[in-house]
Amino acid sequence: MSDQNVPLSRRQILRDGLWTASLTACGAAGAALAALSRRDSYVWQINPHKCIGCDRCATHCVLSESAVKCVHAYSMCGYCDLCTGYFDPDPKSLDTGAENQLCPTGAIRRRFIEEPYFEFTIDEKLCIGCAKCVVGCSAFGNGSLFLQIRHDRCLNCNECAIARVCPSQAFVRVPSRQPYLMKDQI
Amino acid sequence: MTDTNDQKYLLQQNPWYQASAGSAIVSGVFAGIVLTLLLIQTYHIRWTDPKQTDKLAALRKSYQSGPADEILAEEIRQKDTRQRRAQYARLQFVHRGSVLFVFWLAAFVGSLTWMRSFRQKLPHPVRQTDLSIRQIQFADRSRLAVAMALTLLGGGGLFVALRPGQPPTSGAAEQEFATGQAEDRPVFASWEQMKQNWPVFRGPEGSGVCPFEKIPTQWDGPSDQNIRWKTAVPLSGHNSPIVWDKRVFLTGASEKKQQIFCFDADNGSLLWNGDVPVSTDPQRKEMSILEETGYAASTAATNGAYVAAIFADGQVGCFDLTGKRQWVCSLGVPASAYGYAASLTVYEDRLIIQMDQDYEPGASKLIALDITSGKTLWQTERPVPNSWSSPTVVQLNGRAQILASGSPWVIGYDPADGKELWRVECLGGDVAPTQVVSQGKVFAVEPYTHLVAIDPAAPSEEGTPGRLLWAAEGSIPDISSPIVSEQLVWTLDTGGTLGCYDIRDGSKVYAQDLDAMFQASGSLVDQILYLQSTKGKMILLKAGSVFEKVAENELGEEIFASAAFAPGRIYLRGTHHLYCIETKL
Amino acid sequence: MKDRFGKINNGSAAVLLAIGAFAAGFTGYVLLDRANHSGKRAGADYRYPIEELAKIDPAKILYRQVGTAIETGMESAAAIEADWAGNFYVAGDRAVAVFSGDGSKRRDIPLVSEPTAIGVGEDGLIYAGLSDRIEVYSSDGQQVSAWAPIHTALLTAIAAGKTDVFAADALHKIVRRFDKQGNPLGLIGAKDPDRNIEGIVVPSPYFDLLIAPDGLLRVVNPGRHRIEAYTFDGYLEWHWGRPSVGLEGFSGCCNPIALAALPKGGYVTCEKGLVRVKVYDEEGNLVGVVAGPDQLGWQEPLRVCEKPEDCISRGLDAAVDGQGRIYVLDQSKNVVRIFEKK
Amino acid sequence: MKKSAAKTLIVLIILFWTGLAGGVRRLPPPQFETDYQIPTATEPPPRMSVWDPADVAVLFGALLLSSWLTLKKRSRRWIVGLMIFSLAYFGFWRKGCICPIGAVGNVSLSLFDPSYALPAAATAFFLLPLLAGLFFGRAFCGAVCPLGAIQDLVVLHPLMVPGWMETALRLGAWLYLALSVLYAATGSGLLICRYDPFIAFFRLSPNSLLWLLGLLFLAVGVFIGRPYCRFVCPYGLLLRQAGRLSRRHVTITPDECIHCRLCEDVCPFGAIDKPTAHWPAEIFARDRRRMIFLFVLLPVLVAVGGWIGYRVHPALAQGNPTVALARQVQEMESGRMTELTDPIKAFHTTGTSVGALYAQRDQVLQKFAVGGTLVGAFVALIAAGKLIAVSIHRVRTDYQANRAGCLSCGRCFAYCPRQRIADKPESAGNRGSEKESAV
Repeated sequence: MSDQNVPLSRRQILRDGLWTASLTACGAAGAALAALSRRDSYVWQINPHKCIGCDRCATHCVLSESAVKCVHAYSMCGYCDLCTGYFDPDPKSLDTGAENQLCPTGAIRRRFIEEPYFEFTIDEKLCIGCAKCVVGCSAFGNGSLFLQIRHDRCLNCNECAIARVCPSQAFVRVPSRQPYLMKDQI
Repeated sequence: MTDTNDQKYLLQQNPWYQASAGSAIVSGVFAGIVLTLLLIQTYHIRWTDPKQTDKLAALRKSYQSGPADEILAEEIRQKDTRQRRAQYARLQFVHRGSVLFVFWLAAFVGSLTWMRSFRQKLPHPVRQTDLSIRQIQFADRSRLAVAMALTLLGGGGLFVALRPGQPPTSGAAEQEFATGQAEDRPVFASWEQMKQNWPVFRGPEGSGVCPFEKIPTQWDGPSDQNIRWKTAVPLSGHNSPIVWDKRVFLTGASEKKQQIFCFDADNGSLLWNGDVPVSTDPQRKEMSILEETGYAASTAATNGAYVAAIFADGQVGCFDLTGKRQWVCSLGVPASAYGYAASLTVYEDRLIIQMDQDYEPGASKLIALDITSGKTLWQTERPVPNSWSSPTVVQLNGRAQILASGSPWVIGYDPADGKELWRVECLGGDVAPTQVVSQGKVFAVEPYTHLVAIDPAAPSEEGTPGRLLWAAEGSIPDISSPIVSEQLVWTLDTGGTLGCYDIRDGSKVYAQDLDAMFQASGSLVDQILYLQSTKGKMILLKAGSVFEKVAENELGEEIFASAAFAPGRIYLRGTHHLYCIETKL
Repeated sequence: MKDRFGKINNGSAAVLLAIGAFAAGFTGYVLLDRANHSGKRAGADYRYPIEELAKIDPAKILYRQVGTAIETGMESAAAIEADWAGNFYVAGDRAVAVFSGDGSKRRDIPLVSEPTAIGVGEDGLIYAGLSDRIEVYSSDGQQVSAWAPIHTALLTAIAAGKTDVFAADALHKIVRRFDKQGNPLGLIGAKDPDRNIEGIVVPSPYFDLLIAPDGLLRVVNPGRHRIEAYTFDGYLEWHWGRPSVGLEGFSGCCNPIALAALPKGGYVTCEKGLVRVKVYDEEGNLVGVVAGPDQLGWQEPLRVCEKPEDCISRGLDAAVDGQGRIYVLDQSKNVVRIFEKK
Repeated sequence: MKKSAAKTLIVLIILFWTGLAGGVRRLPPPQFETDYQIPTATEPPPRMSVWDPADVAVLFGALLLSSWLTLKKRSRRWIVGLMIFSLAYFGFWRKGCICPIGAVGNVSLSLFDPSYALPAAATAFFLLPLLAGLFFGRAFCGAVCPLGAIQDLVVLHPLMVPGWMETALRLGAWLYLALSVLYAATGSGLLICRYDPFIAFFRLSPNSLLWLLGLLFLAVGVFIGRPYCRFVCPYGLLLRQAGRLSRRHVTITPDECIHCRLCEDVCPFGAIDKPTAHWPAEIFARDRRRMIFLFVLLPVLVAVGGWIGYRVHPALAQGNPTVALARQVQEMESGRMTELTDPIKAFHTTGTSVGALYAQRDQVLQKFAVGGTLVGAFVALIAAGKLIAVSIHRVRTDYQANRAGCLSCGRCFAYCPRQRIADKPESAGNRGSEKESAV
């Protein structure tokens, strides 16, 4: 028995040493990481000034229905009768007929306010984030329509599947205190 | 062994086992059905829906392009609604279906687990034959397996690393590879062969000294005297011709096109022209290109097997001598105040590019590309701002060196790896003239300020290699490069003042106003200076310590390029034509 | 019953098989994922056909650019005007820069604040609009007068006639009429059902006007996509123009943004968004195109910008000289392009 | 009324002036005659970060509970219960995010990218299971990890994977770990999260291709216990090392091993070590020589690995968005690619020069050159370590759980007769209860 005890205890000492070292390493790593850490968590968001309005937000989200949707900065809107974000490029008439609408899912609502102004709102349930209206509005109008990640849907994946394919690398992490980058506020 | 059938019988009698088996079957079937439906829906969402919307889009397009067709509009509305409903229903199904699937799958797994609990067998240890053999076997197999896995990983890595079309390692990188076999052609000519040609800007060592005989001293462009041929150059450029054997090369570019031209040296016919694609970088449109510089200011270079050209947007193209494009690479649009102008040079199989530009520190580089493939062989950072002088490959102190000037240094580099051999601080401002070499000394010019002589072999006062010998002032050029003989150095400024200095101490020998404007660098041929004015007049002077005019020859066209020489011939590029001058018998 | 070793051996075959299947599946997955990564797009109906709209039949382009674009040297050029002789005046950066027709700058007239509009009278006087007021300079750069500021206005265009000066106020969507001394004479274009005036709609700060050779005002009504003709007293005579992304109409939400009159009759219009400069005759029929997106260096509608203000798309302004040469100011690139009939 | 109109006007003027000052050419919104109020867009908030500490607390509690269950309570049933809870909470409720496995990426990223702010929750999730591992073995893998739990519950017909095969296959996991760190450190993406096989399950998003990957893992997992944990999981490798050193560890028997061999084959993960035989002396001598040879060979292997890693780095770097973009731009420049892709279009609108992009690319490539070399050398080092390890012969007298490989699932407890006695000595012969506790 005593023969075996010697190597065993040597191994035990080695193990104890390694264990203490590992624990110390964990502690040190904890301290170092704590210094790097922020209490605040971060969430994904689209910087609307970097978005080029491709349709990948509609197709690449891990959710069956994208967490990216169109948002309207009303204070930037011209309230145009001929809204290029709402109407087909060359509408036959300025009415709400499906044949004149730009949005393939009919997610934009048009409401008359007073001559000659109309209000355009997004029906988020229908919006799929394809950015067609965003291109229309930005090309001809004030660019008040833009894409944002809606945090009631976003799961805040560690590796955002859309961020990975975004051609202009417009996806950024923002502090969860200010989870939106509204075009009229930045 | 014996109780298997009994066990089976017992199990079949057990109602709980029956129940577990039943629920496993039911949940399994349901899970399968839901999964199938989900897959079908996913297929639809991925494949059918886009096609449907495309159909609708086509319908809309026809509606928009035609007159207001109410029936068509109605059809669009209906299709639109139907499609949206279908899409919504599908999404709903996917949401609910996935929950259902997870539920049924859990139920399936749960009932299988339950079922299994009835069939749990008691462990049945068997006497082991020989433990030690098995353990040794285990160790051996582990060893083998790990070794195999390692080999597999390593082999896979090597396969990825060595496969053709390998992505770039760094620098210029990704090129277009020639389809032809590069192997059976010589990769470069010997130094002796180089010296029998005019392969780079201002000749083999870039000094403008012509070793050939029977160079004409009399000609007249307008009256066609001694003009062997004259050919129009399709695209303009201020770069100089280069000559290899029976071919003359030069380049030209416009805002939309960049080409290298190959002319037959004997009759001037255009043998081929090769395109180097214009950079699609938006910076290209915003490049500040002065008219004096243009899009093709850099002279091409050949090593006897390949010819390469660089343009103002940093696009480099390489061709073999028959005009087959070998590769193209882009170095990015250089940030240069007056436009990129450094000429290329070659050393054996490598193409040397002096990319001095005005980005942040680290943007200026001396780059050597493999002329066969365009791969970066080495690149050395140069801590200099943009310059317009060209690199030259020279034989100094018994070895080949690359020289490059840029404020405030003249630096010698090792062509093998780009390591710095020596540097001397002696320049300033916008350096445009190219350094020249004679008798083991280097002569360089700081525009408008001074002409310097450097002995790269001697140590400086601080002990670093390279010593400044002297600096001479007065009538110092801003564009054209100096000319040096064995005793004298000449400089020629844009305004036409020719300065002549003693090579030993820089003392002024004479200065003379030539009454013409000069931009191109002159040449020294058999004790005669050939100086071409911008108006097209070539002034020939005796290369002695006394000013003595030999001849004046008109070309009849403006000249911004330096002359190239071949035995008995001068190649001169005017603004529109390339001339071959040869004394007619 | 299987023997213990037998079980293990069978197992390892099965395990190998399973691992093989797994490896195959995983590789397949990675390949699918990579293909998917680049390829997965929504259908054509989910994309705005902006590139198709930008195409213009080359046969319709009646003008060609003279030389290269002339750098104004300004950080933000706001407006351009040309005189009969072919000099042109660019307002921007707290100055009015006077150029001769070949593009060389003749002088800079410094201003106290950023100009938003410019007008040049037939008498050679330069009217610089500084958001809410007008300053008048002689052609050699001396200040002639500075008019009283209007309480809140954004003057985007000035037209100086023989006796009257008109200024377009984009903030109030109205045309202001002054006499030559700067005394206000009245407002034109306000919504007035009695006079059958629907009102001017200016959703973006582009609002232009000019005095036509026939003695009537031509005012751009961008929100309604038309050009309206008013008398100096503010009566709307007629209007022309219709919205369409097609070549003959005015595209987008609010176009045209700028207007200039050709010496031999007809008008030059500028559109933003899908940038187009076109020529119409007196009746409002399309004559041809001066320059389209390709000629004006148009980029994608959405750009990637580090700073939001870089992303703001800016417009064009146009002026015509006595020879009918068209000067187009590109506000985003701060260059002037000169176009001549082919 | 008048006052409010004046107020609106002032607001409008301020809006306008601030707008113009920033160079923004935009008019204020229309002045409505009706009393229309300009709405503002809704901003549904994200999950509040106050819940992050709650997650950490749940993790902490679950780790303690799991440790207690495996070391003291020794009940597979309770462990299964905790597994189901963890699967429900960390998996389906918290959608598998954040998980300690993925936190490896976050931690590496934060170490190399100072601009990336590591959430405190990620730090806690990364460290807590490791700490628990140092004290109590792989308590996290056993009943807390949702990925482990979902796989553990489908182990229905486990086949024995030969130990040598497992040893070799784990080399792939080491490579995966090294690559994940490399990708995270170079800012090229979080590989572990990108290829997390069960994430689509947890998020119930069958549109994703990952759903198929999850199904594949589950299907294989019926026959090969916990394939992800054993052959892929990079975090598991760290926990293995923690388990090796752990203060206390799962034991098969509550007290002493009686060498009944009943537990011998019951571990579906092959983590039960058998007692060793007496090794013949010549084998000892042979393996000692072999070990010395391997130690000599070690630097060579590491150097070769590093060299291969260096050679592979350009291919690896293609996963970086900057490198991929630069490659596209380069193909465009050389005229080989003619169709403008969206990334190239987007790049051109930025106004950045191609040269600047290439400079950026070169920087990334340099990082990859260093990183690739390290990855190659590291994997070679691990492999060499494995080779050396099989040449060392330890002496074991009892059946015991392999400290590194044991996943703390508690299956083996029920097979130990000593456990039966400890549990309910009176019902040892009761068949019904035996069946249940063997689940």
